[in-house]
Amino acid sequence: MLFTIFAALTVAGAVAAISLRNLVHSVLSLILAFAGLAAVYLLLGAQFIGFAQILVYVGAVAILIVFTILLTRNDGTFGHSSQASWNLGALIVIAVFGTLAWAIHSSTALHHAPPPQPEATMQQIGTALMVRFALPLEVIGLLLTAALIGAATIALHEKQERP
Amino acid sequence: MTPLSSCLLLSSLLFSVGFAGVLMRRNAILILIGIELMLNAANLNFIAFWRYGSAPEALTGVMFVIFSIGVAAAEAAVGLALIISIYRHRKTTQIDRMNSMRG
Amino acid sequence: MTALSYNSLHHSSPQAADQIFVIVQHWIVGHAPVGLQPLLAILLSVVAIVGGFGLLFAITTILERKGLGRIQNRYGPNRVGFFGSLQPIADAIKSLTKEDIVPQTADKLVHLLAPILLVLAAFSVYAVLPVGRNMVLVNLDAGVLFFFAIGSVTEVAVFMAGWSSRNKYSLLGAMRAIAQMISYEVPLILSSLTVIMATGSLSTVSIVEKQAGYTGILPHWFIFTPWGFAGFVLFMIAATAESNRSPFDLPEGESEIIAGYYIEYSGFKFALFFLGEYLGMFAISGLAITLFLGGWNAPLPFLTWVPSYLWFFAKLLTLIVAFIWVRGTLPRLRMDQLMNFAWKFMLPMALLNLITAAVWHFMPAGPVRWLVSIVLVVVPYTVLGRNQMHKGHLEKRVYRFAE
Amino acid sequence: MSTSMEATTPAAHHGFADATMIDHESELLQISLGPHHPSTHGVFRMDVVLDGERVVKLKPVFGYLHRNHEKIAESTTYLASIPYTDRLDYMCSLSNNWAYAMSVEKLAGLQVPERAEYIRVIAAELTRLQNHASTIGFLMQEMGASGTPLMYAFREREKILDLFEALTGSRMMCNYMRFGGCRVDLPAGWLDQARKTVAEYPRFLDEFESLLASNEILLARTQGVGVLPPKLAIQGGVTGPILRASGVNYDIRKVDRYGIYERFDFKVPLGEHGDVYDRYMIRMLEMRESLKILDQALQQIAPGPIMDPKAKIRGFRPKAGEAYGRIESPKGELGFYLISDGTPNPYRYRVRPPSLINLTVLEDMCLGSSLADTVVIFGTIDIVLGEVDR
Amino acid sequence: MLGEGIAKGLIETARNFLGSYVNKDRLTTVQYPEERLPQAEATRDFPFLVYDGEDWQAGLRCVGCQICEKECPPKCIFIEKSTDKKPDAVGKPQFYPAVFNIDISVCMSCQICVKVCPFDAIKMDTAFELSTYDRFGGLLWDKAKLAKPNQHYHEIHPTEAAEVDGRLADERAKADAKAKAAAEAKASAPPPATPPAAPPANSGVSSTS
Repeated sequence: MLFTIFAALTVAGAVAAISLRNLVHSVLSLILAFAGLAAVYLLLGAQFIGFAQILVYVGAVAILIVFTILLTRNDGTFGHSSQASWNLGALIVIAVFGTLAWAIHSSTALHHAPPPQPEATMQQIGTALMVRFALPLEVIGLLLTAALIGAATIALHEKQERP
Repeated sequence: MTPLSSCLLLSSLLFSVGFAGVLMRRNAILILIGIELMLNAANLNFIAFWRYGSAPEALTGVMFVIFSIGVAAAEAAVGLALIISIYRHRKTTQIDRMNSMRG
Repeated sequence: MTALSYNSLHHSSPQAADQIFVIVQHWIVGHAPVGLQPLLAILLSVVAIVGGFGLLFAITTILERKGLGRIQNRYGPNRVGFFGSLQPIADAIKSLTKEDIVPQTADKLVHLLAPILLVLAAFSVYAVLPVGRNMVLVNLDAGVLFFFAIGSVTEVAVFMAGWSSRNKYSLLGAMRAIAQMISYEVPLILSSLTVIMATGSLSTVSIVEKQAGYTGILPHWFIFTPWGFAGFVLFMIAATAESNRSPFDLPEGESEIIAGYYIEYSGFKFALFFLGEYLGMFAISGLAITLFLGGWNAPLPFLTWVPSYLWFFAKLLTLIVAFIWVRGTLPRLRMDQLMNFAWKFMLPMALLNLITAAVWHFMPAGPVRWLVSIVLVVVPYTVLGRNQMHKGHLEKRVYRFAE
Repeated sequence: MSTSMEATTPAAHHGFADATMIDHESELLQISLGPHHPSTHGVFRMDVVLDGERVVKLKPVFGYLHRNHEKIAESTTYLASIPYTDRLDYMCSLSNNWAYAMSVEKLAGLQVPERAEYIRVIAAELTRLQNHASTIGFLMQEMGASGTPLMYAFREREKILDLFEALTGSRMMCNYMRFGGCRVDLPAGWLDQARKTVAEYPRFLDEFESLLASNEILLARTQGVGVLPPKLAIQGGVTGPILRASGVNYDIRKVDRYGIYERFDFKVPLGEHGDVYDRYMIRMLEMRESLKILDQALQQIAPGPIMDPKAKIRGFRPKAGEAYGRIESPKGELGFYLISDGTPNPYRYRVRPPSLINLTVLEDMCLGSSLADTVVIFGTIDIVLGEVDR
Repeated sequence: MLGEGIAKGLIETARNFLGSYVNKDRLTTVQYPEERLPQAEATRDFPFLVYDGEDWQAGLRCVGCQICEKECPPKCIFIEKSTDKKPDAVGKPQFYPAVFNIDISVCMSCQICVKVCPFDAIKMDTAFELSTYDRFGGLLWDKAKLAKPNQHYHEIHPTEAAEVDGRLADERAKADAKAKAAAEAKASAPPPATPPAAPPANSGVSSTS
């Protein structure tokens, strides 16, 4: 029952995020979608992922998008693309969703009873990260620093060039 | 309608909504929002299969989501920086006008 | 999320006074129908938290105004009630009766949602704070992470407030607030990381339990270790910035941009913003107490008979007094200095603090360990401090006199 | 910076509606600081054009407090203008009186007796103390120290204002100097009270010193901010503590040696960098010098007449001619230029307002600094709108 | 060392905080309506008309010479002279002001009217809580509202009042003596025969009045 509420919330947020005219409103509904998703994760028992989702997406990525919106003055001619491509896009999306739904419905792997709630304590995640996933941890650290410096230089570089 | 299939249904719905966003909107920022939604849909799949899948104590699903969140955040940051720098030159965020390769 | 687990309460605990609230709650819950019992337990705890910290908010407003007054050689409010004690009630009534003006061009829905989201986030952070022994709403395994996750939601609320009131100053204030919060969240999390490394767990209750016990008269609090003290100082500086208090109260720099992001709010919504800010301050000092000052543990061995929650609130009050004291003394930092300080002083110090904590953890106990850690803390402090000060060659100047 | 937005009058930009009002052609944000703004020392407006946080253009707009003082003075007698001079720089009315009285004495050739000269020096130096104290208090307020330094400064200022009330009858609107001396002699016990206040004052300066002078945040906020090069200061006609903070040695008490200032030995502090911190410290050091003058004056004062016998209260007609009397008021060189045509009313009555002239260099100091700095730099110029607008 | 100056500043405010409970100098504010700061003796607020004796109509010192009206910088005094005369304190018949209005809202309490008044008729009061609801009628004070007894003058400015009374007493004494001498001269002119007896009685009379 709780799951359906959060699922509905998430989908509503997502649909609103891509359909609202005002950019800032769409970002706020995107935040709603992320929060709904975090709640679903908590329901599924992955506490760490739920909180990480809020911390990363709601706390940082959404604010980044908002800053970008405010920095780039949209000059008013935004909105839906021409009517034709709108229908075409809708058609493709429905096709994609149809195939996925059919695949889920007919696959046989899902029919056995749900196993008991698995344990994902911080202790286990910590050790798993340090032991089995040590290499990916180092790589992700490297990647994040590279992305950070890259993003900063791209945005900052432009600043100095102004007269 | 087992819980696993409902999760998968939700994530596929999210994925298609994100995909629709990418296809139908002309504003670069909204395309990024669409991509974020698609990434989140994928994360939801991982957690669903970790929860209802065969060997949950291996924590592979959870680990994968952690790294995917990290990558997604990095990608969002770089994407937004690109949008800002393009806006500085073209004074627009409409992707249709970003077709010329000149500097 | 099971609420207060009943089986954890063993009636054999000597201090009945210490567990008074827990016993009362069980007695009430006992009367409810079985089906509703978990819900009622949670409800009782929530009411207790909202009531308790709401009262603390009232006490702090009067404490702040009288304290600032006394620092400035004047009385502070003493007209309403005995020595001004009923002043918070008068403020509450005033804010309720004041007309709630919403600017015509404002974005009505977002304008309304912002203060509600802010207060919601501020209150929900208290779920993980262990106010006393067995008195935490929910003992989350990843408690500290929960705290920082919900804490970052306030940035969204601040943006919504700043943007929706469609006012030049509020937008400027919101931008400043968000930039400040983000850049001080990093040292905040890093300085709390040292404690998490030392205790090996993210759950606030186990962090406090690790700080129980005394050697001689010195309690095992983390503040009494070199890395703990440095972590505490960094944490408090970042906490002041996170809750927009005194030297970092740039977003509502009255003398520059009038009142920052809540300039277009009046009446009860304005009061909500203040409630949100003060609750943020209590929450972050609560976390500082949990991480560094030994939560509900008594400072001296022979004082353990005092109920645990009294210790928590006593430490909270001392931290609040410290906030007020700092507010009464220091001028405000400028925006770029604030950023500069965060990224060039706080971040390196926090990272180095991680190393000192690691060294402390692996070296055998003894004076050598103390010496090495102290050196590891003091040397970077002086080096970074001198670089911070002498970059703009800031020092007291000597003046010549013409005849 | 060649912005496409020409410097039309702010009113032309009146039609802003959208909150994120960034000019469409460029990234500039136009804000008007004042006249209804908490830190503009009275009704004063600054039209600031911001590029992000940096100030690109700043236009001071004043005149809100213009009371036509100089034209009114032409239609009233010399004596009737004295109470109006209190309202010029309402923070230091005794210095204004002295400047006006001195120029009229030059016009009419009156000779001020010894005791009156001592009383004038004591009054002027006490005015300088309380003016500098409140200026620094307001400056700290603008930097965000929520009222504490201001309250300490006002606690000391109150003691001096009580001295003024006992001597002249009113705290701020003293109306005490007359042509050829002072209106009333020192009441009994006033000198000991003055000596006690002057003896206690250094404790306040030391307290201020330890509270703020080495405070890292203050150093960071003030050093190197709003630098006024000496050459620009001289060209701009700037006078007073601001000029001396830029290193130019020009103090009218030493240059003109008016009154009996040459009897007291005191020094003139000079700054090197000419930034906000120098202006703050110069005022602190000037207060210590004033204390030295006060100590010597309070010892040397001797009983005697306080009014030149030749001076007449009514029917005062100075002979035709012109005179320019100037003194070192706490803000700078305050001068009165009078042209008399033999009638009881002055033919032309002109005030040289140090605040207005110091204001002309505001934009040069603020260019390139942030909004927060603009407010602080404006605070160090220490202007009083009564004197700017007259 | 970073933070050293800030620590000194914090100690300073702590000293003020604790000091405010200990010594008076650290807590200078006064609870206004209940406690009031003592006013200096020379304080001046708004002028009032002095009258001697009980009946303010007769005892009013002002003779309506309108010097203060001319000298007042903001021109806030308005006087209409009376047509008939009444004997003043010295006995000489003088005019008196039929109408004497001062517009308190215009007056800036500069005390020039007190300085130029040859008859010490107008002095400065020390009352400052004069707020009224009506800006025009309430603040335009007529003769009745302005007149206050000499005792009141002694209460608010004791030394100044004593000195003024002393001067007035001498004037009155001189005037009496002169009047006596004039009366004496007039009396002795027609009957030249009785010159010697007059002078001694003369001096006795003047000292008693």
